[in-house]
Parts: sequence; structure tokens; C-alpha cells
Amino acid sequence: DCNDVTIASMNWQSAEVLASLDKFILENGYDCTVSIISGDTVPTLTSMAERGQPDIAPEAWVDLVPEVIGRGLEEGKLVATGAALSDGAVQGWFIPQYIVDAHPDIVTIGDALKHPELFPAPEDPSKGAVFNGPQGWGGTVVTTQLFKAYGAEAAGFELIDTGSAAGLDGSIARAYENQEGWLGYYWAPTAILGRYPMVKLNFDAPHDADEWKRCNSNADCPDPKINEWVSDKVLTVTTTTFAERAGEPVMAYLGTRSWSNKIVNNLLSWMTDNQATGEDGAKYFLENNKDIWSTWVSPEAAAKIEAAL
Amino acid sequence: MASASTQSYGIEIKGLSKIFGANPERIVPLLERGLGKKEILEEHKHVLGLNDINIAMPAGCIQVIMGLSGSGKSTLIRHINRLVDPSVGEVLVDGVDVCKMSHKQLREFRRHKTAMVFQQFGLLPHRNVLENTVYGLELQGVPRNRQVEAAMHWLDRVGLRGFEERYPNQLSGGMQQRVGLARALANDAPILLMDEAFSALDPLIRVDMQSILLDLQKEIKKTIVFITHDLDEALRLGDRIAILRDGEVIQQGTGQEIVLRPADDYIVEFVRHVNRGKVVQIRTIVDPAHAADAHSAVELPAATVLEKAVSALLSSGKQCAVVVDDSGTRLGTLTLEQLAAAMVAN
Amino acid sequence: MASASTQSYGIEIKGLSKIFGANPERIVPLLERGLGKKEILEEHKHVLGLNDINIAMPAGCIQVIMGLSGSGKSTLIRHINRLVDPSVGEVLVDGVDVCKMSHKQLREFRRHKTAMVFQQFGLLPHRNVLENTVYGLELQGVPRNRQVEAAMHWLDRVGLRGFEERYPNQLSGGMQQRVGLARALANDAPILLMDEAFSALDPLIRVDMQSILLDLQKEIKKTIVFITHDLDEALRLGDRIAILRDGEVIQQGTGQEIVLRPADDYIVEFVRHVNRGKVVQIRTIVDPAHAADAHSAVELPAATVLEKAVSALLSSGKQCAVVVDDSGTRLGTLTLEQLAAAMVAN
Amino acid sequence: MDWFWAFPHLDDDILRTIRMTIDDSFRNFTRAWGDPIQQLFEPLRLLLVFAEWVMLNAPWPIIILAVGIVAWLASRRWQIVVGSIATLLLIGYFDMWEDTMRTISMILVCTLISIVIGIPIGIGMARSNRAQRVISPILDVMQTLPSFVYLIPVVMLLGIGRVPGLLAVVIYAVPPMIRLTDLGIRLVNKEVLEAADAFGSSSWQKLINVQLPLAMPTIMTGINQTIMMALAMVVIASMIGVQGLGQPVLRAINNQYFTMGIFNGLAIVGIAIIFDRISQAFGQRMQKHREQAHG
Amino acid sequence: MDWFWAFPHLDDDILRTIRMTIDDSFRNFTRAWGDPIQQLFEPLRLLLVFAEWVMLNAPWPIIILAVGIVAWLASRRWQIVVGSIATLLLIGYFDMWEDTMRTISMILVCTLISIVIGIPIGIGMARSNRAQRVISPILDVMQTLPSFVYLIPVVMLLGIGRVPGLLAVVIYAVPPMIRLTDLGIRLVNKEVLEAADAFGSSSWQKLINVQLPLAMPTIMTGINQTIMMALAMVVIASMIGVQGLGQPVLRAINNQYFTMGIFNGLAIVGIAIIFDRISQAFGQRMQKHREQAHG
Ligand SMILES: Nc1ncnc2c1ncn2[C@@H]1O[C@H](COP(=O)(O)OP(=O)(O)OP(=O)(O)O)[C@@H](O)[C@H]1O
Ligand SMILES: Nc1ncnc2c1ncn2[C@@H]1O[C@H](COP(=O)(O)OP(=O)(O)OP(=O)(O)O)[C@@H](O)[C@H]1O
Ligand SMILES: [Mg+2]
Ligand SMILES: [Mg+2]
Repeated sequence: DCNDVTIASMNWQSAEVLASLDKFILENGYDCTVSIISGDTVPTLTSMAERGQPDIAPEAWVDLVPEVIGRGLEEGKLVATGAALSDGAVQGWFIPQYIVDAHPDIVTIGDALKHPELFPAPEDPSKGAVFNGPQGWGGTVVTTQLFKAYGAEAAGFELIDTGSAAGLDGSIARAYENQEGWLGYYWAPTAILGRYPMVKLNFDAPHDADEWKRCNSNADCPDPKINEWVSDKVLTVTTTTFAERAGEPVMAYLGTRSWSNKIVNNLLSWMTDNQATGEDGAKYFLENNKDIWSTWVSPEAAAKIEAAL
Repeated sequence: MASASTQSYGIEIKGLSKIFGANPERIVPLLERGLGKKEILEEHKHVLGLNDINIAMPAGCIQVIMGLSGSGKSTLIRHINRLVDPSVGEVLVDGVDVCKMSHKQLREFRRHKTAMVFQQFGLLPHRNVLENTVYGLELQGVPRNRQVEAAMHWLDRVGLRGFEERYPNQLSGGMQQRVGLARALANDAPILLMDEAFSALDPLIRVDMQSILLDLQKEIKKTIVFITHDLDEALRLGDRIAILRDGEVIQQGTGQEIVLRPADDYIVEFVRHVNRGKVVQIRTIVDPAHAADAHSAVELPAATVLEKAVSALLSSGKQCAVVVDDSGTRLGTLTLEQLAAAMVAN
Repeated sequence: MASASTQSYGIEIKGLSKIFGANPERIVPLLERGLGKKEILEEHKHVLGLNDINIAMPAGCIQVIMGLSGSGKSTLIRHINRLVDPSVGEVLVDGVDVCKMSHKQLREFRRHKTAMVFQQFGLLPHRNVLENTVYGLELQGVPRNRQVEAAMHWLDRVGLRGFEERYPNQLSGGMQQRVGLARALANDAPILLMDEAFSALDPLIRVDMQSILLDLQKEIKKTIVFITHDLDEALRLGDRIAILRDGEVIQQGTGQEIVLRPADDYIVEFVRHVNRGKVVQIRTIVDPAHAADAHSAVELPAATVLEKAVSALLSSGKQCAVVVDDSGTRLGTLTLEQLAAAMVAN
Repeated sequence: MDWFWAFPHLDDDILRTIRMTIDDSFRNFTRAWGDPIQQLFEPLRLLLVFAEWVMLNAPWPIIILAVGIVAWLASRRWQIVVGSIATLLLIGYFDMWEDTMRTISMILVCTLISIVIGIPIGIGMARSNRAQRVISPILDVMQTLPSFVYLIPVVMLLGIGRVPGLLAVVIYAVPPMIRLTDLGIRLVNKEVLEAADAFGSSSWQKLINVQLPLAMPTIMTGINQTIMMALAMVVIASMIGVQGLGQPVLRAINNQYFTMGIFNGLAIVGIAIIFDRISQAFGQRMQKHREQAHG
Repeated sequence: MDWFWAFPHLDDDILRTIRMTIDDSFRNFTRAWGDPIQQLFEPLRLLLVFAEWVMLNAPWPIIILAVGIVAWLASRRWQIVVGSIATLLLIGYFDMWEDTMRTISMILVCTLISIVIGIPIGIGMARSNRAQRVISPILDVMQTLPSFVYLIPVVMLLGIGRVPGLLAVVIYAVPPMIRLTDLGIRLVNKEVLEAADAFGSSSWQKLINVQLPLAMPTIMTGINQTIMMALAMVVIASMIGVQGLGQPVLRAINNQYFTMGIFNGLAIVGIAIIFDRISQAFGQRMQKHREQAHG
């Protein structure tokens, strides 16, 4: 049955808007009763794995917090119903657009690391800086390993701990407002990239999945090699109990509901411009993109949703 | 105010010693070896508060305690309601050792049997005068209207009517002391412990307060322990007087005994400044030799004090007074010279 | 201890009134309409502390202030160093109005010109006895060794040697008072304000402390304002005495004047309990009629007190004493009857 | 000399094994005991839900009226009444009414619980030096163990939602209440206590009649600090699913909406000030004797 | 009756415009002033860097010795010395030495700054009711405005790193110091003050000789709370790049490493307890007169 469904709304925009979207569709198209519960990613997913509450996490970045989601999936406490982002999430090293404009020769990470003077470290401007991600994220480990692999330290760079997403965002914002150089780990789709356009650098080697697993994503590995960062899975996850009780149509919806990075980026940039909440964003999306969402649901559900708009 | 207590309580203090300091147990044995206050202070850094005190205070009497500043009077009186625990010794109230009471017994004892006036007033700063005065009764669980009634009675009696709503920090020193007094009196306990209870009062109010005590005593016979520095007051109030020095009792007895037969030079000094004319009774100086020429003499009761005797003698115009005791027996005669000499003796 | 101050300061209090309460300004005009303490308390909920006080205290004298508890003595003495600001009136010290001093002047004035003994001691609880005693000197900026020297001298003098390291809460009431006394004396200021400074002391130490004051006075002539409830003490110390009631001055004058010519019944009551034998000088009762049979009389100086006169007369075996003044002139005679009558008057 | 420069610590592998073992056993524990423990807290959850329901469903003029009345009864000062109402109106005008009501209901419950727990423990601590020695380090732990750290096990045990939020807030907010109650009682003048003793006060009566009234100023500071701490935890609580003003703050952070963060932050401050002023004014009214200055 | 149930708030569009305008103007401000402001804090940063350098580069036996000596000098009690050293050894043994040193250096600086700033302000607040009325709400803001909210602007102004971390910590840790200094001074007995006045104390002398010594117990509680608050902020500070024990905690949180969080959390607690015990013992030694109980 589909009563008392709780959807976790994480506190970044894309997850927030997706949670609101699911809520609207489940309520209006599938006659569920839905409430949104918002919290930080990790507590929310932990709660799902350990306590079976809330029911649905619409957008779970498996690689950012591999321990929590990975274990839940492994132990059968969580079920992945499908990819939330059809083309996966992008992670990598980014630099601001204006740097690229000024130095069109910088295309790969290797190029960027030749210019420590362009990316001054905050506490020691004689060195360059690579801003690392939040503590404990998968991407942070990878960045650390890539830093080693590229020999960035020898190239005059230091790896800056930003601590949290907020710290990382702050450092980007500061660099932009001062039109300074910035080089570091980031991911997409995010609201920040809508506001502060950045360019993802290419890698100087192709992807090697085994090597990636052996070393690039393992913090204790001493000898990482350069390895391309391919897109990550962003899944919709539900608890096993919910998967069992929810019934076919709902699970089918959650399985097919998937959008591309491009759509999300457009939506996020609209939301940022309007400082909109997730609810506003979901409404805006539903009103303007019927062609997309109508493929996710059965025609009768689509009609009901249409009517509710 | 009618008293709820009909019985009076005798207090007996036996072999009481008190040592202040970090480690009193260590010092107690030294006491028995006869070390004095000075050595204990200088060599052992402890203060000898009291040393082997033995006093029996009969029920229904006023026992005055006097002594030099720092001689242990306050410490002694605080032992009676066990605000201080003794290092050795017993305090028997009506035969029960206060020091062996359980918490609960002690509380009941303090509530119903004793009331205390503190040398430094001990008022509750956050309660106004009336609320301070009812404090003891409140603890006894007396109904509120009777609390207020009793408190107002005594506040009136100590001259604080109109100040019920004031807080202690708005009162003068003497007024604060009188609040403490009213609080203790309102408590209506059979044992009254008064630590320099009148020291901040002017002579008029002081005499008035003394009269309150004496009147009380006539009606209800409380056992009162009274510390004072004023020998005249001691003699006026005290059925018995004990004098302390350096934590030891130097002399005990009635006022007359102490004034007339001081035990040592210290006490001589102590009584030197007393107004003998108001204190010494003619019985103590009567000259039994001359069995009296009845016509040329006035008759005076043996308990008359010198001053009154002189007045009587002078106004009678006679040369000589005859001292008679309660039963009318003539004890002897006194001349003006003898009376005058007794008044100025020291 | 040598005094740094050679000059003495006269104090003059003019038209001083003080009202305590929420809104004293509102009450001041009512005073002029002659409302008394009682009305102001009951109808206006303000306390009349002092009302139109005028006292001149000559430099180098001891001015005693007496009065009922709550009559405004402490309030008055606190005006002299402006711990209390007056509602109206002036306090002139050596011609300067204390109430008009700037903060800085006031501080200097308090530091160097006055020292105070508080009725409730006012010791600093976190400082030991020695540190309490040097406090005034410390503020004056005296070098440390001289501070300690002076403090030790006075502590010794008040009988607290050996207690320098103790904290106030380890002392008896009287000992605390003596610390306050030592602190004020060590300060060596030309004006001493003493609010019931001896009230917690036993008679022996008290007499000793009185002697200290009198000795001081012989040497250095401070101006001392002394509040006491003890008329004997007042008469012994006071060059002049002022008696207050309900915030008003009822009588001012020398001790003899007050004892012998009380202004009203209130003061009669007040002096009733005085030990006349120790106070009244024979000059005041001499009988000028009988210009003396020189052979059968002892000669006594006019300033002899009654008690001493009786002793002298009795021990001489004579019938009659001749009173002579300082220059040897005979003022008159006195018989034992007359002396005895004077001693027991009223 | 290696050991001199680098601390000779436990071998990395052993450390890792230790961590894993503890982690696993704790996980097993939560799985076995999570449900009964959650049951235990059910009444608390209902209370929270109820409080929130009331605050959300009462029409706003009623709530403003109620706040005004409470402010008046507690303080008897119109400035405080006007200030409280104005703050609430402003909050509502800037469209934060609903979140504010959620936060108020949560914080009210947390503060009350903290006070109700804190004062008795503080009293116990003041009465016995032994208790003080035992409790004091526990308080240190409660205040400095990062809430994030104990949120992990709490979330594993209780899931996300109001109850774990309340626990986090109370754990953090109660120590100043306890500490300052203890301090206040310990500072009460010994002479006054002795007088109370002499008249036969039981220790309970001494507490009620003497110690608590005289410790009031310090206890009131404790209440102030408890309110402050509780409100400082609003954002953390919202990380584990407590609704209210913390959520827009988090959103603002994640999206770099500076002004949105400030507005919602100021709403939290506004609540803090309302709570604080009302409680302090009430405390002051309880201490009439301090108004009467000497001199 | 719609307005009765739903608060008639500002129009959404207007609100949005307001927010955007403020956001933009703040952004312009940082652009214009970021650098000079950063320059301003440069000495502070150097101090922090230096403190950290010392703690990290001194060999651990030297540090342990130094801590032991400080503990002894301050407290004169061997229990405290042994306790402090044992805590540090345990921390080192569990391989948290380096992070701990970073955190200690940071917190030491923050606590000292808070005390140095807090006590004078507290004194000023105690001396004038006007000052109290003005400062008190500011303290409320400092304590309850979620640090997350001002972290964004601070990071935009000053970048990530030690200085913004220090600001966040001090802003949060200083209010209890100020409040309790104020309270302590206000509670000093009027009679004692009057005696000090009567001997001609200047207000400075009154402060030094009377008010501060007698306010000591309360001020020491203020220092305790300041230390607690500072350490409670360690994790938040690490969110903007301050190194130390906060980082492993964050890592633990993001991966639900229960034990790792607990270990590092307990190391923070350990530091808190060392700091606190040493400072409290020192404070107690300053108040000999309170040891002497009556009776
Ligand atoms: N701060 C105050 N607030 C209100 N009333 C006060 C204050 N201080 C003193 N009073 C009042 O002023 C009057 C005079 O007080 P004061 O202390 O001067 O008396 P006193 O003559 O020294 O009495 P005592 O001999 O009892 O010390 C009293 O009625 C007292 O209640
Ligand atoms: N708590 C204490 N700690 C240490 N010594 C104390 C303590 N209480 C009293 N004493 C000492 O005990 C002795 C007796 O003190 P007590 O207060 O009994 O004297 P007292 O006779 O009442 O004197 P006073 O007439 O001055 O009030 C004093 O020397 C005092 O220093
Ligand atoms: Mg005594
Ligand atoms: Mg007085």
C-alpha cells in the first residue's frame, strides 16, 4: 500500500526538487499520502538502512558516501530502483570559466598543474592550491590519490582541506567574487555551477576500472596512477520494506523516473535565479516539461497529475 | 502569646572541647596533655575553640555566658543546637545527648525546642521583615494566620511596627537585630539561645528588651542561654553566670558571687567596671555585730541593692539601716559609710 | 606610629536631610511642612533617615553620637565620607563641602583624610587579617614594608597577634570588629569615623580600646566621630555628645551637660542608667555655702568623680571634703551624704 | 630517536580492527534494541508532535495574543510585550511564520525539559562534592563531544526525526543549567544557611526557602544559557530531520543564499531574545529584595 | 478570514527581490573589501600558524613534559598532572597525536582570546546598566545566530582556513565569559564594596582588589563554559578547513564510522577536560578563603 510514504529531501537543490517532484506525482498520480522529511544525507540514509525510515531517497550519490549506501545495498536493507540521473553524475577537477577564457591552453589537469601561480593557495600564495572535497566523501579520497598520481606537490601545489561542502562552496564563491584562480574537486549537477560557471578539466589518461578500484578509490593505497574519472551512479533508493509494501505501479514509476544532467542544470539555474524552493522547482518542471514526465507514468496517472497542476 | 510548651529543659554540658582547623583529631590528645590555646595556635596552627567545658544550666533559668572576645562563647552556644559539632564531649538537653541525635531528631529538636538569636543577625536577605519573623513558625507548620499574628505581636513589641514590608538591607543594624529577636521570640521555644542579642541596641530599647525576657521568664520559664558583654545586663538577667577565657570556664556562679568573690585577677578586672550600686545587695555586706537600735534605723529588705539603700537611708534622715530578711529576721545594720564604701570598692 | 598628618579637621554639618525610598525628591518639600518620620513612613512609604541636622564638630575633638536604634546615626556618619548622598544639606570638612567634591577629590579625601570602622565590620572576606589591615595603606600607596609594620603594630595592639593569616570567617565577632579597628587605625587619617566600633567587644578589651583612642587623642588630635550605645563610654570618650531621635538632633553638649541637664524626658530616660559615680564630677555638685573648716576636710580637685571622692573621703576618715579648682581656689565643701545623694540621684 | 619525534602509536591494522569490531557490535546492538528503545521514547515524540500541532494550527493572531499575555504575566513590563509581539510580526511578515512555529514548539519543549532535568541535578551536585566530581566530567563530555558524533549512534538507534533531535538539543543545552544551578547554590552565604539550620529547616526546606531564592540570579543565567544553547542547536537538529528554521538555513548554505540564511538565522535569534527576555524578567520579578539598593 | 489562519506575509516576489538585492550587494562588498579585511587579520593568522608550528614540531615527550609542568604549576595537585599526561598518552597511543596538537594550538589561542576579550567586556557590562542593555542582545545574537549562517560570508571575505575558523569559535565562545563575568561582579556584596569605597578605592582598585577576587567562582565557571564552547566548535571550524580533530569527525560522520567518531570526539573531550581541570584548579588556588568552611 502507499500510505504514509516518507520521502527524504536532502539539503541540496537537485535532491530537494526531485523529492518534491516525487511527492507531487505519488500523491496526485498514485493516490499515496506522502510527507517529506528533510535532513542531512548521511543521517537520512543511515536511518533508512538501520531503522527503515524514511522510505525513499530519490537522489542518492553512491560514490560520495560509499560506506553508507554501499553497505545498505549489500546487506539488502536498501533497494536501488533505478538511476535518478540518466547520464550519471559528473565528478572531477574544475576551474572557473574565466580562467579558461584567459588561458585557453589549459584543458587537462596536467595543464593546470603547470600553473601554480594561477591558483594561489589561501594561506601561502607562493604555492598553488587544489581544493579537496568534504571530509569522508568518496570524491575526496579520489582527489587525494589523483593529487599524488599527478605529483602535484612537486609541481608546487598543496592540497587544501575544505572540510565540508559549505567550505568548498565558500572557497569557490570567494574566488569568483575576486576573480581569482581556483582549482579543485567538484561535482555536477549542482546549483553552484549554475551560478559560478566552471569547466571540468580532462584527464591525461583513459579510465582503467581495475586500477581505479585497486588504488584510486582506496585511501591507503600508496602508488596511485593517473586514471580518468568516469561518471558516477546517482540512484533512487528505497528501503526494502517499502519496496515490498509499495506495490508495482509505484515501484515502476521509481524505476523509470530519471532525468538528464542537462534538464537538471536548466532547472537548477532557474531555481537559483529565483531563489526557489524544491516545491517551486517541481511545479515549474511539471508545468513546462510534460513531454518528459509523462513518459515516467501511466497515461491515467498522467491525466490525474495534469489535472492537479 | 500563650506558650505551647509547658515543660522547661535543663541543659548540661559535659567535657566539651572543640578544635578548629584542618585536622582536629590530631590535636585532641594534645589537649589532655594540657596544651593551651596559644601553643596550639602557634605550634599546630589549630584554634582551640573550647576546652573541657562543664556547665549545668538548670531548667527555667537564664544562664549568662561572658568572656573576652574570642574566648569561645559563640562556639559554646552553637553547640547547644549543634550548629557546631564538638571534637569531644556531650551536650545533654533534658538528658538527651544532642550530638547523638539523628538528622530527623535534630531537626525536630531545633524546630520545637530551641530558638536562636545570632550575633550577626542571620536574617534571610530575600525575605522582608514579616517573612523573616514568621520563618521559625513556618517550619513548625503553624497555620499562616497564627504565624502572622505571632509575628506582628513580636514585631510590635520590639518596636518595628510599620517596617514589616521592608527588606533587611533597608534596616539599621539595631533594627536588624530586633528582627532576629522577634523571629526567635515568635518561635516560642522552651530554649532560647541568644548570642549578644542586644549588642546593637541603644540603652532604652535594650532595657525594654531585657524586660521582655524577664517578663517572659516570670510567665513561662524558658531556659535561656544569653551571651553578653555587659556585666550590668548579665547581673540583671542572669540567674547564673559563667565566665570563659581562652575556651575554658574560669568561674561559674550567681551574679552576686562573681561580683563579690571573683575567682582570680581576670575576673576582678572583669567586674571592676560594674555599677555596684545597682548590683550588690545589702545582704552581702551586712554587719551582724550591731544588733540594732530599732528607733534610729530604717528597715530594708536584704535583697535591696546599695543604690536603693542609700536613697532610702538619705531620705529617711536616719543614721543607720536595719537589714531584714524575707521572714522579717534582722540580719544586722548598715551605716551610710558602709554603704558608700561598698559602692566604691573594687 | 608617628602620624603623617599634623593638621586636624573640623566637620560641620548644615541642614542635612536624607530620605530613603523610590522618590526622595518628592518628599523633600513635605519635610519643610513639618511632616515627621511616622507620617512619611506610613503615608508616603519613604523612610526619613535624617531631618535638618546641624552639628559642628570642632577639629581634634571626639564627637559622640548616640540615639535610639534606627534614629539615623549610621546614616549621619556615612554622610561625612559621602557613602550616602544627602537629600538636602551640606557636609563641610575643613570648610570644603564633601557633597560637591569630584570623584577624584572624593577618593583622595577618603584615602588620606578619613578612616572608618563599620558597624557590620565590612571586612574583605577574601583577604586574611593582615591583608585586611593593610588595605587602607595599600590604597594610599605606602611602601609594603611600612604597610606591614603599621598593620602588625595595630594588630598587636588590638590583641590579634597570631591571627594574621586567618580569614575573617575564622574569627569571632569581636575579633572581626578588632580587625576593622586595626584597619582604620593603621590608616592614620586625621578623621576617624567609628560606627559602634566597640559594640562586640568585652569590657576589658573595650576599655583597652578606649584607652587607645584617648592616648591617640593626646598625641595627635584626630577628629573622631564615634557612635556608641554605651553612655559610660560616651562620657569617657566624648568631648561632645549629640543625641538623635527619629533623624533629628535632640540635644548636643558635653557629657556633664547632658547627664546633669537632660533636655527632655527622652534624654532623662537615656541617662538614667549611667553609672553616676564614675561620671559626675564633684565640681557640679559642690556646695559653695560652707567655705570650709580646713582642718577636718580633705582637699579634692574639682574634676574628681563622685566615686573617687567617696573613696578619698572614707579613707581620710574626715567628715567633709573641700573642692579646689586647678588654681587651688576653694570652691566649696561636700559631705558624704551629699556625695552619696549625688550618686543615687533619680 | 624515531620514537622521540613521532608518537609510537598503536599499529594501524590493529586500530582498524578495533574500530571495525566496535562498529559492528554497535550495529548489532542497534538492530537488536532499536525497536524497544524507540518505543520508550514514543511518549516524548507524541508530546513533540502535539506541541507542534498546536503551534501550527492555532491561528496566528491567537498565538501572538498568547505570547503577549505570557510576556505580560511574566514580566509586567510593556516593553517586553511590545518587543515580543513586534518580533513575531516581523518574522511572519517575512514569511517565516510556519518554520518559526515549528522551532518554537521544539525549543519550548527542549528548554522546559532541560530546566526540569537540569535544576534537580544541579541541586544534587551542589549538595555533595562527590556528586560534583562524578557529574562534572560527564557534563564536559556532553558539551564537547561533537553532537555530530553522538548523532551517528542516535540516528542508528532512533532513526531521524524529532526525538533524536530533541535528545541532541537537550544533551547540549542542559549542562549550563546544571553547572550554574550548582554554582548558585554553592555561593549562598553560609551564615544565612546556618540561620535556616538553626530553626530546624529540613534540607528540602533550606533548598526552597533559602538556597534557590538566593541562587536565583545565577540560575537565571543558567536558563539564559540553556535557551541559547538550545537555539544554537536548531540547525544541527534540522540535519536529522527536525523541521523548522534550521532547514532553510541549511538550504541557504548549500545554495549560497546569503540573505536567506541571515533572515532565518535572525528569526532564530528573535526567538532566543523573546524567550530570554521573558524568562529573565520573570526571574527578576522573583527577586524583589535585590531592587532595594543601599545608599 | 484567510488572513486569520495564514499570516499575511510579504509577497513572494518582493521577498525574492529583497533577498537577491542584499545578496548582490554583499557580494559587491566582499569584492571591494575582501583583501583589506584579510590583511587586517594577517597577524592573527601568523599567530595561529606559529602556535600550530610549535605544537607540531616539538617532540612529543617535550610537549607532555610541558603540559605536566603547566598542570603542576597551576594546580599543585598531582592527580591533575597524572590525569593530563595519561590523557595525552592515550590520545597518542590511539594515533590522534597530530590532530590533537593542531586542535590544542587552535583552542588555546581561541580560549585565551575569548578570555582576554570577555573579561573586560563583562566588567564594562557590570558597571553600567546601559551597557548591559546594549550588549546583552548582541551576545544573544552571537550565541544563537547559527554559525553556518555567518560562515558563508566569513568564508567569502576571508577564504577558508584558520582565521575564519578562529572568528567562528571566538564569536561562539566569548558570550558565556562575558555573561558570567558580569554576573559575578554584580553579585558582589554591597557592604564589602562600601568598605572598599570608604577607604578611597578608585573604581579600578575596587575591581582588582574586591570585585574580581570575589567574583572568581563565577568567572571560573565562565572560563569553563568558554572552553567547552570553543571545543564544541571544533567540528564546525573544520567545516571551513581548520585542521585538527574535527576533520576525522567529519569523515566519520560522512561514512557513519561510529568508532572513529567516538575516538576523535573523546580526544576533543580529553582536551576539554585537561584545559578545564587545570584552569579550575588554578582558579581555586586563587581563592584560599573559600576553603575554610565554617563549623
Ligand atoms: N538603604 C536604605 N533604604 C531604606 N531605608 C534605610 C536605608 N538605610 C537606612 N534606612 C533607614 O534609615 C533609618 C536610620 O538608619 P540608620 O542605619 O542610620 O540607624 P542607626 O541610628 O544607625 O541605628 P542602629 O543603632 O540600629 O544602627 C532607619 O529607619 C532605616 O530603616
Ligand atoms: N570556623 C572557624 N574556623 C577557625 N576558627 C574558628 C572558627 N570559628 C571560631 N573560631 C575560633 O574560635 C575562637 C572562639 O570563637 P567564638 O566565635 O566562639 O568567640 P566568642 O567568644 O563568641 O567571641 P566574640 O565575643 O568576639 O563573639 C576564636 O579564636 C575563633 O578564631
Ligand atoms: Mg561570638
Ligand atoms: Mg547604625
